[in-house]
Amino acid sequence: MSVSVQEADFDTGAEIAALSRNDDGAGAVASFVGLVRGGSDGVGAMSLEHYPGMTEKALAEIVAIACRRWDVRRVRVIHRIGRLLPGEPIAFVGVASSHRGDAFAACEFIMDYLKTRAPFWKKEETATGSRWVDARETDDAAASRWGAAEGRD
Amino acid sequence: MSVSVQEADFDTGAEIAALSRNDDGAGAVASFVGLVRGGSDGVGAMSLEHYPGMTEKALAEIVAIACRRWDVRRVRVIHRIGRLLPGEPIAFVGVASSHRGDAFAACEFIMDYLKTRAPFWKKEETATGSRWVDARETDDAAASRWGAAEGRD
Amino acid sequence: MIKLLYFASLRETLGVAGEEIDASGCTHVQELRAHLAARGGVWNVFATSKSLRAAVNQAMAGADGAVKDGDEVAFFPPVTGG
Amino acid sequence: MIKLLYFASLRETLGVAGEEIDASGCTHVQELRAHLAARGGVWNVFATSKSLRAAVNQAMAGADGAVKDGDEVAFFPPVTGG
Repeated sequence: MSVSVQEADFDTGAEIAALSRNDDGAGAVASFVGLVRGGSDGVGAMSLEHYPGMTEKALAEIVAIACRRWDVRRVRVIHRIGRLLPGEPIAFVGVASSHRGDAFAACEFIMDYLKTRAPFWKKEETATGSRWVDARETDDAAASRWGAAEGRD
Repeated sequence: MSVSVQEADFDTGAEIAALSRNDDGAGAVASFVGLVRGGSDGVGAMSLEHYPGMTEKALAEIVAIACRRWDVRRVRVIHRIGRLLPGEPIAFVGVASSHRGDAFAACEFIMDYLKTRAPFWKKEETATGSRWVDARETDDAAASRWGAAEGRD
Repeated sequence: MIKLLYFASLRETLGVAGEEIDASGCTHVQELRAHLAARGGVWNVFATSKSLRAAVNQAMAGADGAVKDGDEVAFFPPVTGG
Repeated sequence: MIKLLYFASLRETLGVAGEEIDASGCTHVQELRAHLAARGGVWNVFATSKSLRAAVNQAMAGADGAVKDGDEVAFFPPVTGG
């Protein structure tokens, strides 16, 4: 159950391998990589601000909720901060479980909750200046479909 | 939309990286690795038999269904055959999409369908001999929750 | 002629991986199963097994799946990959 | 004293990242918001913004979240990580 907030890139293959290493009861590893999208609207780079101190606590709490709800063996969450270019990875969530249903559900749950509860904010650089990214209503919808959260929403 | 059936191991990190390479519209990559579980019941190794010719067709058809149902940009499926030891990877499914909801759904759908429709059969070696693995009813349930399939079930 | 293939535990039960047979009277999977079951002995599995699956020309087929001369028909237990 | 922190677009709107204030009359997040809005000018955002979020001692808190002397209270727009 390991959480990292870092500027550095991460090694997706190594992170996934570590989730089942020396644990031959781990039959399923589900993972997710979120990347900076670029392109049509001229986004040249993305800067990620966060709330040091709270960020790590929020991520650990989200992981703890997932571990109570599903049968998971290991969880790894990495979220990058600082300036990132289109195509670069922003976030990684990996979950090892005995069975794939739990691995998939816990992994998607953690991403959905991270999107609405972990204190990160994205600012996009465009040709005409920079702008803060607006929160998407679809993210609230994605998080709420997991049902009532433990604790305050 | 690439499918491989092979004896060789695969490089999970390289496969995931390839799903979003040179495509900065790919903001989400969901993936799954299935591994040989060992342990308590004394399984020493697993042998995977398949139906050459049909296997590749069945996997390609499952991927095609996923591509019709969800907005996905790239899909990669690898399934190993032959003799595998506990802890070794058996299967990989990776899906790149613009948004994470589609990536997660398509990835889990492909795994659920693969489990009930792709012609692979596992045989376990134990201390007392070898035995064919029985199909699990939970796999039928997992596949059926995606609703009526196109074509024959 | 119809090309028949048997996989996994079924192949071991029958002791044969495949064969070509003249089964011109069989137009559906269920008739082919009855034809094979009529051999008796280990072939009774085609009459008694509820879980046996079939594929015609490498596509999953039900008991009512059409079969014709020149087809490749495979029988096997439920799949267990992934 | 209460330690206040402002993040992202809110920080830029206010032109300040944080401060320490004596707000002994404020026992809940909503009173703290009213206290800050009363400064006027850019601080009106605390009265007008419906989307502003708060955290008390680094845990998400609603308008009725309790606040006491020595707490760290952060205000910020909806999060957009991941």
